[in-house]
Amino acid sequence: MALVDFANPTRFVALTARVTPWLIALTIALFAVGLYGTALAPDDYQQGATVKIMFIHVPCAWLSMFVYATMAISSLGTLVWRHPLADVAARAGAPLGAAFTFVCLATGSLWGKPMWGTYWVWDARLTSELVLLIMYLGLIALWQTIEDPLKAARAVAVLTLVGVINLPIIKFSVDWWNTLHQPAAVFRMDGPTIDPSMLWPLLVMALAATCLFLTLHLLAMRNEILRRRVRTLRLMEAARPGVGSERSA
Amino acid sequence: MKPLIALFAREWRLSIRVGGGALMGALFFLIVVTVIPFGVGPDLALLARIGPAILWIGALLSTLLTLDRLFQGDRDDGALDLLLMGDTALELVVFIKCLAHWSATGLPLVIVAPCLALFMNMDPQAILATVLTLLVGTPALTFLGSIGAALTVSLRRGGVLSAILILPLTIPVLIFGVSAASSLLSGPAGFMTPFLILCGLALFSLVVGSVASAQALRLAAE
Amino acid sequence: MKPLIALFAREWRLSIRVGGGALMGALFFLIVVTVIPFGVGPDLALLARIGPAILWIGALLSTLLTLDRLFQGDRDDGALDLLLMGDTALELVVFIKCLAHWSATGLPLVIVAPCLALFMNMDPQAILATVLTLLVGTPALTFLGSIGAALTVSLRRGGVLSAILILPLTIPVLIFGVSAASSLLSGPAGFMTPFLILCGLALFSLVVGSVASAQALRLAAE
Amino acid sequence: MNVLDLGAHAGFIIASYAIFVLVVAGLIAWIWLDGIAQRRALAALEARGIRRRSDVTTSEPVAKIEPGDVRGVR
Amino acid sequence: MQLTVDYVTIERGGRLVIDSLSFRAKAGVALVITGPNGIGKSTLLRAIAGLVHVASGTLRLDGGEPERTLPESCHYFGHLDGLKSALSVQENVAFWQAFYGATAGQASVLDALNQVSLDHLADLPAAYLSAGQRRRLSLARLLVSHRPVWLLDEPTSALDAASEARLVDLVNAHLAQGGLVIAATHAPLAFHTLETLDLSNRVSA
Amino acid sequence: MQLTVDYVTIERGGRLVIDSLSFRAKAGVALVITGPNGIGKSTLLRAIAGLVHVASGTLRLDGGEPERTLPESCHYFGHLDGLKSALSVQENVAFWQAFYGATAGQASVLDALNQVSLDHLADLPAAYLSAGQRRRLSLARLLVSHRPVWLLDEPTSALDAASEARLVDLVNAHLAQGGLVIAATHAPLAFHTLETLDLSNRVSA
Ligand code: HEM
Ligand SMILES: Nc1ncnc2c1ncn2[C@@H]1O[C@H](COP(=O)(O)OP(=O)(O)OP(=O)(O)O)[C@@H](O)[C@H]1O
Ligand SMILES: Nc1ncnc2c1ncn2[C@@H]1O[C@H](COP(=O)(O)OP(=O)(O)OP(=O)(O)O)[C@@H](O)[C@H]1O
Ligand SMILES: [Mg+2]
Ligand SMILES: [Mg+2]
Repeated sequence: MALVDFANPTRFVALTARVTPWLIALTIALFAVGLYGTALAPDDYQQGATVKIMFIHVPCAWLSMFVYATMAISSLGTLVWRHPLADVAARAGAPLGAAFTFVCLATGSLWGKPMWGTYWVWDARLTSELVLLIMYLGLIALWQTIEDPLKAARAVAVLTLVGVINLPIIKFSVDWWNTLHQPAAVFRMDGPTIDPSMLWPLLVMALAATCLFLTLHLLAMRNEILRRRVRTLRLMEAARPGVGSERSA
Repeated sequence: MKPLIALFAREWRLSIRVGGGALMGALFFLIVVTVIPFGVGPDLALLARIGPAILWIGALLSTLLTLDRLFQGDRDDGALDLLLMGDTALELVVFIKCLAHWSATGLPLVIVAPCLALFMNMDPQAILATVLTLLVGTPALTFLGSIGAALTVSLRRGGVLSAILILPLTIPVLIFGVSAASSLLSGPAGFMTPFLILCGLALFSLVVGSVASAQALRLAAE
Repeated sequence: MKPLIALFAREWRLSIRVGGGALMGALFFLIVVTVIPFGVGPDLALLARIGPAILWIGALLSTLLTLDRLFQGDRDDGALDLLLMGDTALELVVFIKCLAHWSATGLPLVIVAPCLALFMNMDPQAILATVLTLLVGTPALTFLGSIGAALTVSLRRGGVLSAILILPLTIPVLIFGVSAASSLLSGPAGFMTPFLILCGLALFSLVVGSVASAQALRLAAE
Repeated sequence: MNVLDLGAHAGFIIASYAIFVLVVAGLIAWIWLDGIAQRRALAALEARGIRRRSDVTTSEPVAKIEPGDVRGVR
Repeated sequence: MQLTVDYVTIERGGRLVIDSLSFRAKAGVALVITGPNGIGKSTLLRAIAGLVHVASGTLRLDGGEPERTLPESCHYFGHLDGLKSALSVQENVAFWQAFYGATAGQASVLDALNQVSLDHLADLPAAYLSAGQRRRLSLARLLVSHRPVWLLDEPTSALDAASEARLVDLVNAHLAQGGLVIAATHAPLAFHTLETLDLSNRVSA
Repeated sequence: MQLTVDYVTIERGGRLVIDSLSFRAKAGVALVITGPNGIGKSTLLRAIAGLVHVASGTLRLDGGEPERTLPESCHYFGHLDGLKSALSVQENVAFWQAFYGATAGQASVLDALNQVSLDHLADLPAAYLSAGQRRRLSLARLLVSHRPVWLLDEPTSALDAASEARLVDLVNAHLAQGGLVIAATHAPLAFHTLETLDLSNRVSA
């Protein structure tokens, strides 16, 4: 199947129908393995059993940024090539990204209470993650206020691209400001500093969450394509010349 | 009654569809409250102390941001002329418009205020006091602000005048609101006096706002 | 050059004659700065400490208040279409409009800031630092804000929405502005680093603001 | 070693996993219901004889009007 | 029913626009006001609708419902449409019907849309309408709620030939029912019965 | 000079408005676009002016200044006037002259106001103008800066008979100088040379 076929919305819908069962199976399998590893993983000598929160918190944190990056790339597709599937991808991604961001914030807060003694501090990483959530919500809001999806897509694309500036701030906030939050332990220049017995379940969980995202994203994109089709048809229906209307006059 | 219900429904629909409605107001409020710790720094005790003031300023700002188009849109598309020609007293029209505006933008704000107060580390009593004062105070802000909106519409160069007239009027509301909200710690007496004054101000502004705005709009029709 | 000068003169004239914008922003600034002390209480040392932050937050919020009409008027009366059809690059048009807007609303704010700083019991050095950072930072706020104004131009009453879209983007400016303004006490080195970053951010937002707003306006013309 | 021994902070850990599960379940439910709603709307429109242009011109001849097709009549 | 305008003087922006004008408009006869741009046609209509202050003189409607003021007896159809882009075509008309009070025997919203040939667009947002369609939608307001006096300011602008004929029919029907119509226009209109008031003969400004 | 429109398709709000339309417009001949309300006249003009996105097809101006794009060669005279109420009549025109670039040999601001008979109101704020006067003020913009293509959307709406004749004269003069004029209108216009494009004959949607 050529890339051109993939880019055609109708073909895309057909493709999702074929791919989703496999993706769902893969997601479930990965989660099974990951959760098994999570259960086996030893307690941290400092953090005790609460380290198990990490296996949810960190994949969601990564995904919150990954989804935004995906949306930013789709936005380029919208603005530069005016490709309809790019709009759809960006729009379907926003609620998912917001959900992962929310889980990251919530689990982080829950982890913070036993570790730092408070649910919330106004620290650079925490706040920039909150700002990311706000940006997701703002994008969703903008999408809902502009009635015409094509116009909305382009407006949102501009904003998404401008907002990319927040990603490096989140990523490097721990290095730029001294904060309570953990510095990077997995993705660093000199290799991971995390114990292998915790690393592999973490990576599997991250992969599982990514697969989950891909599955949901494909399905949400399909819904969005159908929604647009419904809208177009409704407009066509509305514009059909009625008896004695201007067109027949 | 029917014209008023229809008007309320229309205003409500418009502010939901165009303004984004409740979600927007709340989100905006959230952002304002998020911005403050960035500036002031992450000192939780300090945040708790200035919490009520910040919530009130957020409420004032979001009222001002949404309010100036209260009558502007109707004037620009000619609907104001048609509203003036209805059988319904203009004062009532203004009242309903303000009410719809408040319930679409002010009320959600009052509802989310407690969550934001938690972010600011305020204690339960202070939260209750702040929400109470906001509930009474935001309608006052809306009705007073409507005078400015009406004046802006009527005097083509009136922006300046309306700002000068309106912002000072809102200052008493803001001051009594903030002092009631933040004085609960010093006992119920410290709360009741400013709170009662705030209630008085709110009632006063319901009446004055409707009447003055209607009068200003009549001049605007020229 | 001539089209740009003419545009600047027009914008300037309009904001003086119709405006209200300028004064509204300055008045709001005043209110924010006077209300916070009510919330904080009369602790002068504390006021001096959070003074720069309050001035910055006031500047940010009052920029938001005036910005949403930046392109709205031109769209409503069709002038935006005609501006789009000019030989002048739209990015330049946006740049000039923002510049005129800033000099009519942002600059007055910077000018009154020292007086307000005196109210807050800030010492001369801190005042100087705050005014400097505001001078550099308020244009950045205006240009970033113009993106929100441009994105919401096709929706009447974009007020709150555009604020929601813009505030997250302005947070870095706010952070470095405040940290530069309030870190002078710890020596000139503590000032220069964030100040230089602030200057960088300001330059960056001049470019990004003009380009992104122009892009958004092109889309809105449909 | 008991894998389910979560120590003193079990509540926080369980709450974290519960939030994750709830949010994901919410997403799945939303996508599922949304898909059903869209397909139903599409089916209703097609039942009323509204089709996309491309469908009309490419996938079926224009002349073929099925019984009950009310295209062009209001 | 008769509208009596006696020695009406109107100033706008400090300039005298209409100087002591008197005329009568009778039910069943359309009064067409003509004259060059800026002579004061719109000003006069807005004054009758109560939207412009009259410096001196009187405006009186005899034979209407006694408890209603003159502006409350008028439909004003001016340059601006009073439409909300965010509301659907139907919602726009329905609001004005409810606000002005639905009168028994008047057209329902869908009827009215049908009469201005917009029924097939009823659920579309008003933002999607073309210039002429907006104008017609605004016209539908006059049909859903009865008011005896119709004030039409350049009613045919932006209308195509078919819509213009439809408008003339509607006005004729209103006149036949004993309504009163005052129209300012530059184009000749084919009303059944009409009188013309040429402002340029009176005012020199 | 010739404007070539080839297989242009335009969608608005998700609906197909213009479907693969082709035509040519030649210098010296006014092209008059007609058709019922909502057929797509304004949309077509806005597309030529670069204000509406064209889904497919090409728009090309041959024989114009090569370094200028098509929108930069057009004057658009649409439903909206682009006037600022707070500026005076003269300031309004002077701004557009400066912004579009004053061309040698074009009318000065006062000349242009004279040509649209507004010179006596030059210092009044634009807010004080009547509907037709606003329209004429907007027209003055076309006179102070030269652009070869004029796109006129219902140019005569709100104009009185004398102003309409003036407008026709101005258009004829522009055509005589080798300009290109495309006008959408419902009223017959007395241009010297004209071709008609009736959109209702083409589009079935
Ligand atoms: C609401 C509070 C919190 C938020 C918003 C938050 C946010 C984030 C984000 C955005 C990341 C990804 C950063 C990256 O990829 O570089 C992350 C990673 C991480 N977080 Fe949190 N976090 C919070 C609380 C906590 C707490 C309380 C802990 C533990 C004491 C923690 C431990 C970690 C660890 C270990 C990582 C992985 C670092 C890496 O390998 O890159 N977080 N968090
Ligand atoms: N809002 C206003 N403020 C001040 N003066 C105005 C205003 N509107 C119109 N005028 C002035 O009043 C006079 C009459 O205007 P009016 O709009 O009634 O003219 P008209 O006969 O309707 O013209 P047209 O045919 O152009 O619509 C004009 O000379 C105009 O300058
Ligand atoms: N902003 C818009 N968004 C979506 N659809 C629009 C928009 N403007 C117009 N349309 C649709 O495009 C079609 C063509 O509109 P257009 O304004 O070009 O018509 P027109 O021929 O100029 O009509 P008129 O004679 O009434 O001016 C109409 O059916 C209308 O519903
Ligand atoms: Mg008039
Ligand atoms: Mg048109």
